[in-house]
Amino acid sequence: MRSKLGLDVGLADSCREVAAEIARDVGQRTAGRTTVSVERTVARLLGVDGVDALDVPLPNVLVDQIEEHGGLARGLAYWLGNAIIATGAEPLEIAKLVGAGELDLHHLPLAEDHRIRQTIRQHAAAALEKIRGTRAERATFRAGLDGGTADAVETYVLTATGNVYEDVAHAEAVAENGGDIVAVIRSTAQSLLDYVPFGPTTEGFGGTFATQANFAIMREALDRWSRANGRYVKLSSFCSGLCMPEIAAMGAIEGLDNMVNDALYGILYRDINLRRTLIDQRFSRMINGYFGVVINTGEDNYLRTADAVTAAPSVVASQMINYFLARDSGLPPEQIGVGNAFEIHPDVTNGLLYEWAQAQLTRELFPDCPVKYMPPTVHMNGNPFRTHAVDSLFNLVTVATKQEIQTIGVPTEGVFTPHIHDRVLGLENTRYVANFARDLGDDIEFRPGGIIQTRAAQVLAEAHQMLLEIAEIGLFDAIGKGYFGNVSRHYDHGRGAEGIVEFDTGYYNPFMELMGVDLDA
Amino acid sequence: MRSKLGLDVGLADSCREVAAEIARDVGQRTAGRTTVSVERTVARLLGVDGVDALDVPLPNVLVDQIEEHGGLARGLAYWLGNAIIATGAEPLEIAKLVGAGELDLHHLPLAEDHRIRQTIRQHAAAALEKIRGTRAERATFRAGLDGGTADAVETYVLTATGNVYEDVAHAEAVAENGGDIVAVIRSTAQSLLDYVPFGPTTEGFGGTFATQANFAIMREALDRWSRANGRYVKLSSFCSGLCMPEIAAMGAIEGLDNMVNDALYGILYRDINLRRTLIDQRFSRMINGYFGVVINTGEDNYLRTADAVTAAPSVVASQMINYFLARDSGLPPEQIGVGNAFEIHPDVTNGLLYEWAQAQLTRELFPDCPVKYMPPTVHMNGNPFRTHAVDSLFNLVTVATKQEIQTIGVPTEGVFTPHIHDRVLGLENTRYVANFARDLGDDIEFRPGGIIQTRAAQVLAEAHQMLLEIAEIGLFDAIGKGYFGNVSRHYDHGRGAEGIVEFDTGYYNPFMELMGVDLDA
Amino acid sequence: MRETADLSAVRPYGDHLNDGLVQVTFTLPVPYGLAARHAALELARTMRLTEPEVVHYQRLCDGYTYFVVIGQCRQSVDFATLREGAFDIQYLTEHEIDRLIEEQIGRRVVVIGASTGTDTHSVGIDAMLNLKGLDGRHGLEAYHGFEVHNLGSQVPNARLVERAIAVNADAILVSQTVTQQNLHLHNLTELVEIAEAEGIRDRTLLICGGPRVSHELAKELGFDAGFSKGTYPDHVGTYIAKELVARRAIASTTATAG
Amino acid sequence: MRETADLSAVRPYGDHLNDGLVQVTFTLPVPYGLAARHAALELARTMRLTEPEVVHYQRLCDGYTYFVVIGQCRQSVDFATLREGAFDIQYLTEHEIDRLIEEQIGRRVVVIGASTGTDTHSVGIDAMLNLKGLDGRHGLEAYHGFEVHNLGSQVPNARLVERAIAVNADAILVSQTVTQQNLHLHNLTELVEIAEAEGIRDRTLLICGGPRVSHELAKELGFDAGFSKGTYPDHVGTYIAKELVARRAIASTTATAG
Ligand code: B12
Ligand code: B12
Ligand SMILES: Cc1ncc(COP(=O)(O)O)c(C=O)c1O
Ligand SMILES: Cc1ncc(COP(=O)(O)O)c(C=O)c1O
Repeated sequence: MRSKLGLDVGLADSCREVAAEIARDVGQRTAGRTTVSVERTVARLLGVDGVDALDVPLPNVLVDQIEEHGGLARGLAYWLGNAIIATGAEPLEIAKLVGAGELDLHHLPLAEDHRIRQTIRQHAAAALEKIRGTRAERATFRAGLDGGTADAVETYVLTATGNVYEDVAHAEAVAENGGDIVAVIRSTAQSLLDYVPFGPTTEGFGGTFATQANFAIMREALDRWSRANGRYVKLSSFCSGLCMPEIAAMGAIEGLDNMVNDALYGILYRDINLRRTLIDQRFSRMINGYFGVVINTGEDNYLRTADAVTAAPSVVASQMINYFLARDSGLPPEQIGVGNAFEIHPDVTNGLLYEWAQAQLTRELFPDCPVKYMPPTVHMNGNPFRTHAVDSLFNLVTVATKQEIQTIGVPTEGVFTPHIHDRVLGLENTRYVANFARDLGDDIEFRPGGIIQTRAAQVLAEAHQMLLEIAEIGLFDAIGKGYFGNVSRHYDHGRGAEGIVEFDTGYYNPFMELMGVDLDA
Repeated sequence: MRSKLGLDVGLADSCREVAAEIARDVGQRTAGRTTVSVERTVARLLGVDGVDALDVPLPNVLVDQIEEHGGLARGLAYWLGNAIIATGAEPLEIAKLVGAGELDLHHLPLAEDHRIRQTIRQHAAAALEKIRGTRAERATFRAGLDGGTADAVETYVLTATGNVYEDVAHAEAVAENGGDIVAVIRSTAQSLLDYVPFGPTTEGFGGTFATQANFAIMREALDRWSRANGRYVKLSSFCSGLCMPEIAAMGAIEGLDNMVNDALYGILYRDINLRRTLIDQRFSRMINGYFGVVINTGEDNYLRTADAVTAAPSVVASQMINYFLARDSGLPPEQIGVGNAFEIHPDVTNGLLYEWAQAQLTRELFPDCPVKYMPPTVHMNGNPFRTHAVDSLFNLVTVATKQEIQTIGVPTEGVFTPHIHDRVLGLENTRYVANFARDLGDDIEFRPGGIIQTRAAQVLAEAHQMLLEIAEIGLFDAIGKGYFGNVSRHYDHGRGAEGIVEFDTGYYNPFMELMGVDLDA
Repeated sequence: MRETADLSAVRPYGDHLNDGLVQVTFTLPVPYGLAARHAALELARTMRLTEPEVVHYQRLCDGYTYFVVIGQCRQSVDFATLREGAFDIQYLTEHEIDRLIEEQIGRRVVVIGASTGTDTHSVGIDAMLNLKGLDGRHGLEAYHGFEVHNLGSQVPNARLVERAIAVNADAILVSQTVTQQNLHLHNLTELVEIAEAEGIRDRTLLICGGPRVSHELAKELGFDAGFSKGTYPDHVGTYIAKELVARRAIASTTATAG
Repeated sequence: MRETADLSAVRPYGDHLNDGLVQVTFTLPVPYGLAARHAALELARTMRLTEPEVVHYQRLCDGYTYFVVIGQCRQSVDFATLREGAFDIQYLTEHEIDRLIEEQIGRRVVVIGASTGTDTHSVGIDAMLNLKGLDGRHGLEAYHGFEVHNLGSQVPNARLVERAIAVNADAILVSQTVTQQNLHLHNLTELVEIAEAEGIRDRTLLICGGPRVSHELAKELGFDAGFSKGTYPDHVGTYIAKELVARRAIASTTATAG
């Protein structure tokens, strides 16, 4: 693909090199550590689910017991492997016994290390095989349906009623009106919970709790619709917060297609400890990568707390870093939906040209990625008509720059979590513009040295500079200095730091091995 | 200006030549005729205004009396000139006497022809001088105010409450929200009245009667606003229907800046006799031209009764003809706002590219004209959000192709004559897009041989072909064959034919002479 | 499990069953400011909105302020009962209509139509009557079963009735688009009066249509039926055919009885 | 001549004085069709709309239909009286506020702020408190008259009150953005309760803000004032300064009297 922006290819390559280096450095600095959430994820992948009598999720029950005895440094797999040998029971049974207070993993005779590893490795392999089997069935199901036009943008629509059953109603309206991906937004504060709630839920704020049951309910509803209407509708959710890798596992199990999964969001916007998140994101991404789930990063957020015109280079820098962190976790480019947003203040003269430049820049820098484009939000006010007009131009840039995934804008963005018809009005706007302007991108060229080309070049140059600086000081310090979204977070601060555990020499996680990514490399 | 469309210059020139020929032919076929309305206009320009005891406007009273005696073939000027000589009274006094039944113009002694001509010519010259004086004062007033950015589009906003005082409230909201031109839409059916109602009016349907008093009320309100806010706001109305030239005179007297004034609209859409309209339009345009009023033609209408994709060439053909008819009436290009509209069905794939091509084509074919762009209307339904989205793209094409005058779209287009806030919402959309995409047009180029360029070339070629056919059969027959808007009208049919009068050798119209256009050329 | 709506007490739905959420927009002729905001909330309360909230308001010009209000409508509507009584008609295809006419009426049905008064909007009536029809669905002119006279637009009511008598029309179709200041009401009422005065009301179907003409309104004004946006020629074609057949049935029963 | 609005009986304005025109949009959980249209009209009537008209309706999905209705609201509001009683405050500039504090209070006013509970929206409170402020208007941090403590977002109410006591705050400023399911109501009410329990309610101004927080709501929940969209730092700055000055005046009168 020829660059429409006339980009400096060398500079872009240099950005990539520097970003890869930054990501490697993060890998090194987080290596040799696990977290309570990573370990709970191992339990979940091994089939542990459910809650104890006090409603504590069984993965937490297990990890808590192991931690109590200071055993987490070996990894939950070690203890569970040993327990399997000792009891002959399956992981879920073992977890139930622990939950019922009938079993203490540390009071069991310890088998030999290699036997433990072998046992748990077999269980893990079988578990992965099973999930892969279900996903393969899904792939067949999907292949039998209309997957939409290959080159058209996939519309991504949120539902966020707080009640999973109401979300289903919204999702049906979305599907019926051409939505391609339904994303169940999570209740506020769930990111701060160090466990995943259990069962179907009907009371959330600004979103619906991400539980395995809710995933299943929504998946089933969408599949029902897809079957009846012959078009496959994808499901997405948020894979972030203190339970990031667990949610990845739940998503894989329940057949989610996409996940919002950002390396830095929780740090910056939820004040989660930075090392905790960076360790968690890695395992979560391994899982997403392994099961073919497309992830979407959250650079859009920076433009909500920093000015979109001046913060543009930080978006590119972050996309690069997010990209290489994902690559390092084994995600192929086709599964890395780097984020991107249309957030310039509507009163900026030629703002559209800057947006166009930025969107095209993202598209050209990540040619193999399903880039995800986010709608205007922060400057949207209570006037639904103003928002709708801005959304129209957002839709135009989307189609003209060939974004692959597009979260649609809704007229009431500035007011409340959208009502059912707001989603439909948003989809109609999107569909109208996507079709009415279908080949515009191919039909026009940017004037060499014009505003658009100049802006793109400048953003790239500044992003490059920024990456160099970050490489110099390391990502941790860069976050401390407020490079992203004007938010500054420090090494030891933030929630969840207490959940980080250093490996001891006997640490073992069969999934990392089986999923083929060596984290200690 | 380099053609962004890569137009075939020779073909464009050939279109112009053929259209000029068509216009000349119309001139010849309508020459040697006047109409009751043209003659009433002469009276109005000479200062005759007011109504008789039965509310009949005095210009009608005069013309009716002259006609009754079969004297109209000489022109009202002749009889009035004679009456001035005979009575020593001014035209208005004479009209009042006639209205009161106290004077019969035919019972007066006849002065010599040359004396009559000389007398009435003097009166006419003085009348023109006076109107020009007032207009010069207006020009000074306007020069002292902010006239807007020279290269920005002028937004043109309708008011149509039916009540002139309510129109004033709407006009203030329009002015306050950046509107540049306020157009008082006329009550339905006024075009069919063979007289102009008198005085301020408060009951109209879908518009407010165009009366001289209403013009004055609105002019005064806008001037008041302009003075208080330092920005000049223009006034426009409809100069069409059976009283087309009279309204031109009223507009000139009351300081209107623009007039919708189309050569064919009344024929096609009001079933007014075609010769009647073509004679009337000529005098009306002479007046508009002479007093510096910008006219706007109505090709947008064709796209409401014919399909906008296929009827596109007819728009170009008509623009050319309208342009040369206007030139033949003495209008300079800077006062000819050829019309143009964004009416392709929103579901047409790549419709935006066709719209863009067409708008750019109009812009390039009429480089010196203040081209006027009309919003989507016919496919707008009751969903105000859908309309608003379509209006956004309309606004985009407007700024990208540098239209000079833009009638704004309003979200409730498909429902009712817009409420006061609908106009404001429409203006906000326009302002947002105009600023956010300000230099887009200059920053992009069309791909050579792409969809846009190909479409423009094709429309031009078909328009050329159409013009050749029209030149062959003449405009009258072309109208009969439904070339424009799929509407067919015939030579002798339609309203107002009875108001056409052939000159006798003594016919005299001092204004034609004084305004410097020789209609019998 | 998902709660299902109680159709006998239906309320607006925003994102939860029975949340009653509605959005109301309007302008008040009052100057922009906090007091204006209060006035808007007061007004919303007179509209029986609970917890109204002004989510946006803006000055339009001196003395006029625009509001976007959301609030909860706690009242409900009995949809279950409404549904029972609703005017609904099973539409036939062009072919079925033609066959119905051929079999049950045995001659072509004569319809005459126009956009009346000063209304020059002809696209709607043309869509119903002219060959071309609408969105690829033929107008009645294309049907075997109809003889169509389309007088076009700006047709005085008196002239329409006069022509209807002349062609012995079974149905008169009128279109009205300009509704500002209720112009259409005067015009439509006049047509009914003239039809009555001329003595053809009983033997002619009077049908009106237009973007803001509803069936209820049509009935209220003395028409037999009204058609609004979204009408296709086969809709009105079905109505005419079925209604004429039904009337014949009644007439023949009455004739036999009498 | 132009009729002027009777401010003691104000009605919505579409394009004529007192035409009462309003637009109402909502979804009903009923299947799309003519019966749904009827239900929408019925509902509009329960909202006291005269001559309601469905100008648009569309199917959203099985069992849900969206409506755009226009109608006339014949009720009126007494704006003249409302205007008299309206809460309105004359805003001072940064400089004026600083001077007022210096002259009348004689020390820096201590304010502490946060976005509380699980709310992570910090842009609003930052705009009020941080140096940078909003649209080029400084936040209170930039004022000479204020000592500012901004705790950021996701701050538990208990922690906010604890810190307020520690710094001896004159005013507590809380921001709330997520309002779905009335989350903010619980959270704001809790703050008042804690402040009361800790015995600081009387000597501390409690101020809340957020896009959907109105002054009325704030009062209702037990706050001293509430600020919504369109608030600038000088607005809340003015309020704090004036209110503290007023309270001192009362206190000193009481003291003298007592
Ligand atoms: C095209 C158009 C014109 C054209 C008309 C050309 C023509 N020969 O028809 C022109 C440019 C001439 C025109 C002029 C005016 N127009 Co006009 N026009 C429109 C426009 C853009 C589209 C109407 C249309 O063709 N719709 C498509 C057809 C297919 O839809 P329809 O008419 O609703 O018909 C459907 C149904 O209603 C039904 N139906 C209709 N009639 C009938 C009859 C029967 C028997 C049946 C069974 C069914 C039926 O079936 C049809 C198919 O589904 C609308 C805006 C809009 N988007 O609606 C404004 C609009 C109708 N016009 C309007 C106005 C005010 C005018 C003017 C009066 C303005 C002025 N003062 O100059 C003038 C004068 C016209 C007049 N006196 O009648 C207003 C009306 C406001 C109101 N409710 O009162 C509108 C809504 C624009 C606006 N928002 O202000 N207009
Ligand atoms: C930026 C943003 C975010 C950022 C916040 C970053 C940050 N550090 O602040 C991020 C991306 C993290 C975010 C996340 C979420 N958000 Co958010 N977000 C927004 C957005 C786009 C803009 C808000 C904003 O900054 N406005 C600009 C500021 C200046 O305006 P303001 O806050 O209203 O403040 C002004 C006044 O209200 C007042 N004011 C405010 N506070 C105070 C305090 C005092 C004392 C005073 C005097 C005045 C005052 O003065 C300010 C200046 O005038 C809005 C949409 C929108 N356009 O409003 C959604 C929005 C607020 N978010 C929403 C939601 C639901 C969420 C999530 C819960 C979604 C989810 N489930 O994941 C999450 C979680 C956040 C949480 N639990 O709090 C909803 C809230 C719906 C509702 N009413 O309940 C909105 C409306 C979007 C939507 N339509 O759904 N969001
Ligand atoms: C990247 C990313 N992750 C997660 C979330 C979800 O927020 P929460 O922290 O409430 O789960 C968001 C919301 O904006 C996001 O952008
Ligand atoms: C060119 C032109 N003239 C006049 C009019 C006004 O219509 P009427 O015939 O009702 O005056 C229109 C309305 O669309 C128009 O486009």
